[in-house]
Parts: sequence; C-alpha cells; structure tokens
Amino acid sequence: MIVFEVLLNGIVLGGMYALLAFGLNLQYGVARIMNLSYGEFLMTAAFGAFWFFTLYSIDPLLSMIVSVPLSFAANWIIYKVILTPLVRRAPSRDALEADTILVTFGLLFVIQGTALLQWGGEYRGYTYLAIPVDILGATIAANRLLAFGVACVIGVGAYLVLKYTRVGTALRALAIDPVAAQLVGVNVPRLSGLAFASGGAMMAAAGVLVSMFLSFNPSVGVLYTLKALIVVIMGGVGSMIGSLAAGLLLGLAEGFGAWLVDPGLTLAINFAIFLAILLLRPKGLFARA
Amino acid sequence: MNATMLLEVDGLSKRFGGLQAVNQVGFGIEEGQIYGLIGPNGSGKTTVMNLLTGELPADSGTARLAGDNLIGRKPHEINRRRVARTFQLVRVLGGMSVRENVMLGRLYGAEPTGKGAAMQDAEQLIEEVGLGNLAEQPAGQLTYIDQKRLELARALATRPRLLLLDEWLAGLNPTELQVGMQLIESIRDRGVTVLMVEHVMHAIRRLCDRVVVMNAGNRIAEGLPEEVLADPEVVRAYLGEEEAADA
Amino acid sequence: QDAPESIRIGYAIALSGPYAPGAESTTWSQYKLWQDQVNADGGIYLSKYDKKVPVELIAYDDRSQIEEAIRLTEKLILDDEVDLVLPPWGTTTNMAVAPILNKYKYPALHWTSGSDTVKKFGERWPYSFWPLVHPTEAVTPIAEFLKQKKDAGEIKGRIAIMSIADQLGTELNNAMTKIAGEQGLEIVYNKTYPLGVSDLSAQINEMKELDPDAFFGFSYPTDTFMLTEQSIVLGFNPKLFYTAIGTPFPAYKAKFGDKVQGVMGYGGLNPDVPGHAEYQKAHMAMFNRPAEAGAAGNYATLQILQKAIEEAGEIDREAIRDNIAKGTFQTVVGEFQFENQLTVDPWAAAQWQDGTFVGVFPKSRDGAREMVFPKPNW
Amino acid sequence: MSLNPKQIAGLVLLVAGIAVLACVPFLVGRYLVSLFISMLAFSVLTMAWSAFSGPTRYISLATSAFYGVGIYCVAIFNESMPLPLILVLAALVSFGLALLIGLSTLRLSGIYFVIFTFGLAELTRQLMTWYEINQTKSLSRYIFATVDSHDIYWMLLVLAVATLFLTWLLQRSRLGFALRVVGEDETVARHSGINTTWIKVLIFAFTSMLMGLTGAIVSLRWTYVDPNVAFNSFVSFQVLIMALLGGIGRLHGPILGVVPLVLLSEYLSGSFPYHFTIVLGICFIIIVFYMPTGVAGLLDRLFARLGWRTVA
Amino acid sequence: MLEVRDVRVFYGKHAALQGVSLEVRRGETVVILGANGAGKTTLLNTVSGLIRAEGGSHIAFGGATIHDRPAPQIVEAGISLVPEGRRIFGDLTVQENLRLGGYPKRARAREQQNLDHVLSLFPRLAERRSQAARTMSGGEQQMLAIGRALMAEPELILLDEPSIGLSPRLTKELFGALAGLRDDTRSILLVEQNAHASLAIADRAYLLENGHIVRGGDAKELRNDPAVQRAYLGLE
Ligand SMILES: Nc1ncnc2c1ncn2[C@@H]1O[C@H](COP(=O)(O)OP(=O)(O)OP(=O)(O)O)[C@@H](O)[C@H]1O
Ligand SMILES: Nc1ncnc2c1ncn2[C@@H]1O[C@H](COP(=O)(O)OP(=O)(O)OP(=O)(O)O)[C@@H](O)[C@H]1O
Ligand SMILES: [Mg+2]
Ligand SMILES: [Mg+2]
Repeated sequence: MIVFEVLLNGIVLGGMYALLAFGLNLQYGVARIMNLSYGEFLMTAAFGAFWFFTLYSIDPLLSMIVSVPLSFAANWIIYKVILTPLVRRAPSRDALEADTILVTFGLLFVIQGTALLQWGGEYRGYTYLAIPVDILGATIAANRLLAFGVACVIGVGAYLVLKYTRVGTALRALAIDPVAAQLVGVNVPRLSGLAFASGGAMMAAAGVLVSMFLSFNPSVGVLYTLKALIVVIMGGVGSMIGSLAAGLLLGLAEGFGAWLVDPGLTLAINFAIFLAILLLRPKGLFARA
Repeated sequence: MNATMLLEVDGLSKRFGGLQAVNQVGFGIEEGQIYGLIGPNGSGKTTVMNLLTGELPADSGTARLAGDNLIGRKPHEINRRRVARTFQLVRVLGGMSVRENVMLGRLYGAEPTGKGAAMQDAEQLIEEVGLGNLAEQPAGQLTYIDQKRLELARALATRPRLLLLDEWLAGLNPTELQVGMQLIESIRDRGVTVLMVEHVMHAIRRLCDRVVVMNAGNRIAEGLPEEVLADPEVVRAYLGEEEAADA
Repeated sequence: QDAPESIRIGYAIALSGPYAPGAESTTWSQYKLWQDQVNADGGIYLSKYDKKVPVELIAYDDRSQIEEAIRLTEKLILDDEVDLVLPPWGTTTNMAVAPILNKYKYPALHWTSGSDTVKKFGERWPYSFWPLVHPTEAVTPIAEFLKQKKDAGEIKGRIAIMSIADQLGTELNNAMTKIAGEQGLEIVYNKTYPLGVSDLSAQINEMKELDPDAFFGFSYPTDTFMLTEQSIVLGFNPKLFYTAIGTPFPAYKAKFGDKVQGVMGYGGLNPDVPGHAEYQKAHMAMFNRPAEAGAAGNYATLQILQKAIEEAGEIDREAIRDNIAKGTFQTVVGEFQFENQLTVDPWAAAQWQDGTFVGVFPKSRDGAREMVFPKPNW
Repeated sequence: MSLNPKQIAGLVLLVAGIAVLACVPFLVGRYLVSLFISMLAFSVLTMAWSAFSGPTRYISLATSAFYGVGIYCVAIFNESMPLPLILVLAALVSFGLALLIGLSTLRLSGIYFVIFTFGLAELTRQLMTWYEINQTKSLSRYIFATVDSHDIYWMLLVLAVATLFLTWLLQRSRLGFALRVVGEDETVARHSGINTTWIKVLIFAFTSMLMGLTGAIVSLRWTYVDPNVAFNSFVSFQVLIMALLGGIGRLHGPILGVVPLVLLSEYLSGSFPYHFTIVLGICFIIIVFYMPTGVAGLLDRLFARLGWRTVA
Repeated sequence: MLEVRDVRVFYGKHAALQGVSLEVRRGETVVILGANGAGKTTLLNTVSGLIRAEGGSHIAFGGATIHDRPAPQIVEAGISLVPEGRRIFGDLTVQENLRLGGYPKRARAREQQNLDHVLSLFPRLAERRSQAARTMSGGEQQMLAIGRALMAEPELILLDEPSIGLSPRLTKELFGALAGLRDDTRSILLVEQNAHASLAIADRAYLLENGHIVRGGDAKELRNDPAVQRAYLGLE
C-alpha cells in the first residue's frame, strides 16, 4: 500500500515540477530567450491570488482570469520593449544569450525588490482546496491534485498544439532557424512574442496553483526559475512532453528516494538523476530527433 | 593487394537505426593516387568519410593506413596519423582570421610546430590556395568558395599523407573548376594521396586514377573511371541515361 | 562638552537577496519602528548632556552575503564611525560579524541566532549577547512535560521528529534526541529533509502509521506551513504538534484559522506584559500587519539597548555593554536578564491558544500559560 | 621576445600598478582594504572563469563548487594544519573535483553544459549537507584563523597577479589557441589534431584550482561556515554576470567587469539601501542597452575615439 | 513582374551590390551567372527581404513596391527563395518541412495538392516523409529545400545554386523539373554555377560581376558568346 502512496505522491509532485517548466520551455525553447526573471511571474501571480483570496474572498481559480492574461500582457510588453531590440541587434545566438541573461537578471532584481518593498518579507499562504481526496486508499490533497491535472492538460495540450497545428509547427521551425522561418512566411517577431508571452501566462497559472499549497514570499521566484531550468534541460529544450516526463521522473525520484533512502537526500537524489539523465542523453530525455 | 597500398578498407559497416548507411564496404588506395568515391545522394559516401576520420564509430570493419588500423581511434589521433579532411558543408572557424584558421593545422596536426613556423607555413598555404590577400579577414566573412579553399589549406597544414575531400569542387563555375582541379593535381604531385567524393563527373574523369561507386550503402563498382562510368548499373543508379550517352 | 546632534546607529543587513524577506519581517522593520518611536519621543536621554538626542539610522544592504556583511560592518565602524551597530539577520551572518564587533568593542544583542554553540563563545566575544533561547533550553521543558504525562499514564511517550537540514534544525534535533533519551521517551521516527523540498506527505503518512504521541517539526517557515497543511489533509493528529520557525507568524494563523489551536512553536512571549498592546498597535499602524513573536522579541532587544544607553548616560560602549550584562529589563515580550551574555530563563516554547501565540515554557516565567494538551484534532 | 615601445609602456604601467596595489594596506584605511579584498577575490574568480569559459564558450556554473571546496578545506583543517598546507590541499582538492566534473561533462554542450554544471554544484552542496548532518551531527563549522585582513589582501593580490599572468600566458600559448578553436568549432578542432578532451579538462581543472584557492583565502575572514554559505550558487551567477559585463574574450575584460560592479554595488548599497536591487536591476538593463560589448568594448571605443589602442 | 532598379547593398563598408537593375517577366526563366563573391546570393536575399537595401534602391513585384517589406510579406506576395546552404529545419521531419512551406496564407487552401505535386516531383521525399531532415543526405536536403519553396505556390521562385551537391542524375532531373515548373504564371530566377544546364533552360540571362550587372540578354545568344564561354562555361 505504501508503495502506491509513494507512487501517487511522486507523480503528483512531478506534475507540479512539470507545470513550472512549460512556460520556460516556450520562452527558451521557442522564443530563444533565457529568462532568469521567469520565476518572478510565478511569485507575482501567487501574491495576486493571495490578495484576491484574503482581501476579497475571490476564488484563486477565478483570479486566474485576471492574472493569466495580465502576465501574458506583461510578458508581451517585455518582449516587445526590452527584448526585441536585443534580438534584432544580436550577431549570434551566443551574444543574444549573454544579453538576455543580463537583462532578465536585472528584471529579476527590479521585480523582486519592488515586491519586497510593496508586500513586505512575510511568508504568505492561504488555505484552499486543502481537502483530502481518496484515491484507491491513498490520500492526497485536492489542491495538489488540481495542479497535477492542470499540468497534464497544459503539457499534453501544448505538445499537441506544437506537434499537430500549423502555428505549432511554425513555432518549432522558428526555434530551429528564425531566418529560414521568415522564408516560409512566418512572422517571426510576432510568433516569438506570442511564445514568450504564453510562457509568462503559463507561469502565472502555475503560480496561482502552487500558491494553494506552498507558502511564498518575494524571494521565492529564483528558486522556481532554477527548478524549471532543471526540468526543461532534463526533458530536452523545446519538448513539452520532455518537460512532463522529466517532471514526473523527478517527482518519483524524490518520493521513492525519501522513502527508500533518506528524506535528507531527496534533493541530492533529484540532482543525481538529472545528471545521470544528461550523461546518458546529452540533449535531454526528448532531444529533438 | 600489393605493397604500395596506403589505405586498405575492409568490411566497413554503419547502421543508423533502421538504415544500413554503409554495408561491408572495402577498397584500397595506392600511395600517390587520386581516388574517387561516387554514388547517388544518400548512398553513404560522407558516412564512409566520417568512419575513416573517427567522426562516427564504425559498427564493424577495418581501415588500415600503411598497416595501422584507423577504426576505433579518435579524430585527433587519426589526424595526427596524417589523415586530413574537408567537410561537405564547409566548416571554418568563423570568428578567427584566415591565417589563424590555417595555423591551426600546423600548430596541432601531424607535425606540430611553434607559432612562428606555423605562421610562415600558413602564409605559404594561403597563397597556394589563392587567398593571398585575405589572410587578415575573419573566415566567416569569406564567400562560400573561399571558405572551401580555406578548409583545404587548413587540412593541408596538418601535413596529411591522405586527404579526404567531400564534394570540394561543388559550387564552382566551370572556370573556377579548372583552377580547383589544378590545385588538387598539384596536391597529388607533392605526394599527398587523395580520396575525393564528387558529383562533378568532368572532374572525376580528369583527376581520378580509380573510382569506387556506392549505392544504398553498398559498393557496386570499382575500376578506372571510364570503365566504371560506362557500367550500366552505375548509369542507371547514378548518372541517368543522357550522361551515359555523352560518355 | 556639547551633546552630539544624533546617536548614529548603523546596520548592514539583508535588504535584498534570499534572506531579505526574513530580515524584513523580523528585524529591520523593528529597527525602523524603534527609531520612529524613539525620535517621536525626542530621542534617547543622555544624562551627561542632560538632553534627549535623536537616533539616526545608517543602513547598508549586505545582499544576503556573508562577505558583504563583514565588509559593511567594518565600513560602519571604521568609515562611518557610527556610535553603535545593530546586528544582521540570521545565525550565519550574526556569527560572521560577531568577531568584528568584538574586535572594535561594539556591543550587540544578536536576537536572530539560536544555537547551542554560542554558549562557548562568551569569553571570546564579551560584547556579544545572545538573548534568544537556544536549542537545548528550547526543547528540554517540553521533553520533561511529556515525561510527566507518560509517568501519569496519559501517553506512551512515543515521539516523531523531522528536522530541516540546516544548523538550527540539526541542533534542535540533536538536543531533543539527547533529552528524550534521558527522559525515557521513545523516538519512533527521526528524519531530516533538505531546504527547499516541496512535499512531505509520504513522511507524514509514515509517521501517522506509527501513531506517536508528539510530533516535533524542527522546521523553517516554508516547511512549517507545508507540514501543517499536509498534516491536516492527511489527518495526522498527535497529541502534541510542534513546528519551529514560522509558527508564530500572523500568516500562519491567517492561513489555518482556528486549526492552529494547540500548535506549539520555538521561543515565545508574554503578550500580557505592559506595553505589548501599544507596541502591536504601533506596529500595525506602521506596517499594516501585526508583529510576530520573533519581531516583538527583536524589538525588545532594542528596548534593552536603549535602556543600557540611558543608564550609561553617554555613548560609552564599554559602559553600555556592562549595563546590558548586569541589568534587568522590562520589554514588550517580558523580562530579560543576562548571565554569561545569555538570557536567564528565556522563553523556550509557546503555543497557539485561542488565537494568540503565548509562552508556555518555562513554567517558572511570569505569564507562562498552562499547556493545552492534548491538542484538539485538526 | 622583443617588445615594442607601447608594450614596454604597458608593462611598466602594469608593474607600477601592482606595486601601488601592494602598498594599498599602508595607504588606505581598513575598510577600503576590505573593499579591495572583495574586488581581488572576484577578479580572480572571474579571470579564472573567463580563461576557460571565454574562449571555449562552455559557460560553467560550477564556480561555487570549487570556491566552496576551498572554504571547506580551511573550515575542516584550520585547527590541525598550517595555512600553506591547507592552501595546497584546497588547490589539489578543487583540481581533482574539477577533473571529475570535466570528464563527466564531455558529451555536453551549450545550455545543457551550463545547467549540468549548476546541478553538479548543487549536488555537491546537498551531499556536503547530508554528510555533515549525519557524520558530524552539526552543520556548522567555525574558522578561528589568526590571519589579519592585510595578509589576506596580500595573499589575494599574489593570487590575482599570478592568475593574470597565467591567463595571459595561456592566451598567447598554443593551448590558448586550441581553446579558442574548441569554442569556434569542436569538430574542426578534433579533425585538426587537437585532443579536445584533454585540453578542456586540463584547463577547466586548472582554472577551478584558482577558484578553490580564492575560496580558501577569503574564508579566513569568516567565522562561521555551513554548506549553504560555502556552496552558495549565487557566487556562480555573480561571476558569470561580472564576466559578461566586462566583456568576454579579453584579458582585461574580467577586471573591467568586477571593479565597476563592485564599486557600483558599494555605492548603491550605501545610497539607496532599501532600493538597492531595483536600482541595480535598472542599471543592468541600461548597461545592456548602451554597452552592447561590455565595459571592455566601451573602453575600446573610447580609446579609439582618442586615437589610442588598448594593450593586450 | 519583378523589377529591380538601382539596388545597392553594403556589408559594413563593403559594397556587395553597387546599383543592380534587372527584371523578370511573367512566365520567364532568368539565370544570373557570376563568379563567386559577385553578389548573387546578396541579390536574391535582398529580393526576399532578408537583407535591406540602401535608400534609393527600388524593387517591385507585380507592380507593388516590396523592398521595404519584411520577408514573410514578400513570401505572401508570391516570391519564394531556395536559399544558399538549404536552411531546412533539421530537427523537423521531411513532411513537417514541406507543410511549413505551405504556411503562407496564399497557399493554405491548396496545401494537399501542392504536397502531392512536390512528392511526385521528388519521390525520394515521399519515401523519407517522417525522417528528421537533418539526417538526410546532402542531395536529399536540396530536394527538400526546393520542395518547401514550391509549397508556397510562388509566382516567382528564386533558387540559389540548387544543383550543389546533387548527383548527375538528380541534377538532370532537377533541371528537367525546373523546366517543367515554368508555365504562363510562374517565373524562375536562378543563380547557378552549372552554366551549361541553366542556360539551356533559361529564356534570358544576366552576368553579375563585383556587384554590377555587366551584361544581360537572350540566353541562347549569351551561350554562344565567346567571352561568356571563356568566363563561365570553361571553354577555351
Ligand atoms: N546521423 C544520422 N542518422 C540517421 N541517418 C543518417 C545519419 N547520417 C546519415 N544518415 C543517412 O545515411 C544515408 C547516407 O548518408 P550520407 O551523408 O553518407 O550520404 P552521401 O552519400 O554523402 O550523400 P550526398 O551525396 O547527398 O552527400 C542517408 O540516407 C542519410 O539520410
Ligand atoms: N555577412 C557578410 N558580411 C560581410 N561581407 C559579406 C557577407 N556576406 C557576403 N559578403 C561579401 O559580399 C560579397 C558578395 O557575396 P555573395 O555571397 O552575395 O556572393 P555570391 O555571388 O553569392 O558568391 P558565391 O558564388 O560564392 O555564393 C562577397 O565579397 C562577400 O565576401
Ligand atoms: Mg555527402
Ligand atoms: Mg552565393
């Protein structure tokens, strides 16, 4: 029985990891922007959900109606105003990467600093859907289950869109060669902006969901960015299914590691799994072709 | 096979997933020859080159350079055993100058030297391939053809006994082709054995001492150029009817 | 001799970086509040000049980095030549700057560091005071309490421990393990977990199977919140539920509402002492949130410092140090007295009771409440 | 080797500069010395980082691992070993760790390499934490070194000058050339006779050793050490940022990144303590927009306008 | 239908095109010959909108000015480029590459017909439909690049040295296919080193040298011109 419990917990936790990664995967894998301020949008959305809930008793899920489009718009503006000039002038991908790392690092500082001044340093959290759900005898919190469900929907949905739709194929083409993408009529700046902004929107959704069961404060963003990076790289840049698989693998490793080895080693096991995967598959689980 | 063989390839095979890209291929090259490797697109020619230079690990087979098996060795070891190559899609060090590109071969290849000597030799090779006035240019800004020349100079700078050229003449106009062919001949004349993959039949006829033909991973013919190019199977698979009439 | 225009007090603390939120909510918010209140009152009375002198704060951001904290503390002392230095936030940083403060003979009350190891630094660092309760004292009375309950036959004396893999968590765990052994309590589960885990439900399930009488989570805020929520969801209901740092946060109460009844935490205070209500009011007015127990304690150290200055009557750091060492101080969280630079009988453990976080151990302390035991089920 | 007048002038300037730096502790107050210590420490880290990552374009985020190893060598042995021996040990251990890391990363490139090195550094930290808790039953270690900050300054200065000299040598050598080739196109490098594996691993290990030494020396100023402090991944990011700001690929680039950034941070943290991150963040954005080639590039353009050319 | 007037392009200070003018009429096949570095690629890239020409340059297509439009709009207008070096999407499958070719709105309606047409033109692509393009041989990739351009239903197709790397048989087939492509509506602008074959299928030709058009005229005439023969056909 305990095996099943551990398995279930691992899968659900893995879903959360994957959820964190999808947006970054779009931003880096498609729009080619290494966005170090990525986690700040999770943090902001979490605060949004928190304020809505505690001040106005607005359901966090409803708050997504506001925070997701808002994050989309904010990311769109960031892409257009700050990043597009850099994309334009970059002589090579390396140069662009250096520039975007610096700029988004700056952005991270600005957002985090502002949040600290505005909202103070206290840990925040609220109780929402913290109700036990029984699955074949194992108990799991409804809010975590919800996050897992959304992760699956976003992951599989994004995979299907990228794989089977016209826009999706264009997005993948753009990720491979933006110049050649122009030659088949792809409006590169617009689609890149779209991918970047969608990534931000996904992160906001993740932020709202995660805020239902994990506490947060203005400095948590970076931690989520790093987690997301690990998942994206482990799954393979540009592969949504890869992120989902990597997230689940990490979640399961964490669950079983804690149970069979030692909870004190869970994160060590996570990193070890990550490293082992890269040693076997240097471009991630679902490396492009 | 006789004693002057420089390279003896035997039973070379490589599979990619479900595709047998190279299947039990064998041939021998005599020292001082120009040897042609032709075949339809996708027949495995580049793969053979990659196997010979250690870029890809072979599934089976041997390739003895003067008796010394190259298969299983790393690219740099093979290069230091005096085998140099160019690439089908040119690879130059775009951010470095033409001179530095060539110096690389001299600094590390088969007879590594110090910087001074490398610089001198590089000048000479640059002159030889016809890039004389471009030594300071970043290689990335050269035209395609000039990049090909540069690749050749770099390969020569490693002091090879065996030079592998992968469609080095592709993309030259007929006039430039003349110059290119002369260059290859002059390389042969100074004692470098050449294995060239080429689709330009004109050049194959004029330059090659012997030709091997591949199709779908298999060796389908080998011999003197005229013989091979008249072989009905080669005509059908590779040349198309009209060319056969010309020849 | 003319009175100084102001008393210049400096601090280098995490205003940004990973420590910043903690430092803000517990420490530098209190520095600001205290300065406001002192200056609103005209300043600190210095008898030497028979005059009240306002306090001027000089702040630097150590960016949550030790190296910076050391450097900026030196800068405050050598470059800005401040009169006094207030300590940074967190055990690590406090330990790092203590040698500097002692080298230049600057007295400091290092509130945000709880560690048994400081006890041996008394002589090495005479200017450093460690007012917070330290792990051994924090857990001993609880273990003794459980022993009594066991002897009375109310419980079997089985305890489960989870601790975060950081200094405080480890020390608390070590202390508890040792004392539980001495008191004849049985440790049925004892595991650590690293900073930054995001799920502990499997471990809670394991503990639940073992049905311990008491659970000790030697945790930090994120995991304090997580342990509590997951215990509620999974129906883990030991008779005693303890989580360490973060338990007294208003956010904790806000999140779990009435369910917090009976939950225990590290340290403590007596909210009924004179001045506490006013303090909370001022805090609310300035920050729009109530002060948590840790913040209140931090504010108390400033009151101690102020009193010590007033008694010295001038900025004489040696005199101030001696005053802290020998005085008795009434503060917003209760009384303080030092011996070997450690608080005599500090608040060890507190408990949420009827919506307030109140000290329950040591029992000898003024205002210590009776334990709610067993904790009502979630 | 013959030098032209400009190079001689540069050399004289450099020697004079080092001499002045050596006298700094006599000239300025203790606080400024500690500022210089900060700059020197980050200069060594960034120079060492750039010596490998600049030419090869293998961006490493494992700096904190080597830095931390150096710190831990001091933390563990400061009571039982003389300082010189500890420094040798720190160098050896970080060299060894880097060999291991280097060998394990051979098949990786690009972002995969970057995040892999980050993962390795984090793994090191996690394992160290676990080991300490389970073996020593305590996370913290104390360093009570009797080294004065002036001595720390001089040690770092020696290390910095040595690093500068060694990276200069490296850049001019065949080895440095090969590193650049690796950065341009590894396939070409291999087919031109370069043993890329050996070169990458060797230089990586060598530069990591310098990072380990820096950690060891800097930690002499600390009292309290735990794995989170010693293996703080922020150090890795900071070094990366400084190198990028300075301008990668030039000998003086790292220093041009470190000095302004340390001074800027110093100024901002004093002037806008509560808004430090916000202002610094805005500065970053402005810098990227108006200094696309880093500080080194900016200086080049400035000098070019004045009709000079920079040395090195 | 394509009118290029006085186009100048600089790479930094280097003038790659110094006032080039030429035209391609509807249904015509035009070939541009030139030594390497003459500026042929630059010209095609400029027409496709990948490179911006200097002020004063003018390019019009079907009567509308296009030199100020971004590349995707030029594709929509009906010009497709088969670029130098192929630039197929290596990580996508053959099929996906082709479908992407049909991404422009102008070609969406007839995507399936176009696909069938391309696959019948290059049966090898049909065999390798779901192979990752990157792992295809050089010649196969070239076919794919041409196929991708055709999927946009271009009125004018620009080809930058399409026969590089093709086997003799495929080269023949390619020129056969190019000859077959032309009809009343579709024009071809071809840059080729294989002067024999290209002049054979072209209506007109231009000679480009050092960024200048030095000659232009009827393909047959040029083919018989001794100077052209010496310079471009390798005949003494
Ligand atoms: N890495 C790989 N993975 C899968 N298939 C591959 C790989 N490399 C080559 N192939 C396949 O192997 C076959 C032989 O390829 P190769 O590049 O050797 O052909 P080639 O004879 O050089 O052709 P061309 O004349 O067109 O350059 C091709 O069908 C190609 O698609
Ligand atoms: N990105 C660039 N930067 C600087 N100069 C360039 C660049 N691209 C091309 N050039 C220069 O512009 C001129 C024209 O180049 P272009 O590629 O158009 O020639 P081409 O006629 O296509 O030659 P080839 O037959 O070699 O393909 C050449 O001298 C080349 O060196
Ligand atoms: Mg090939
Ligand atoms: Mg061209």
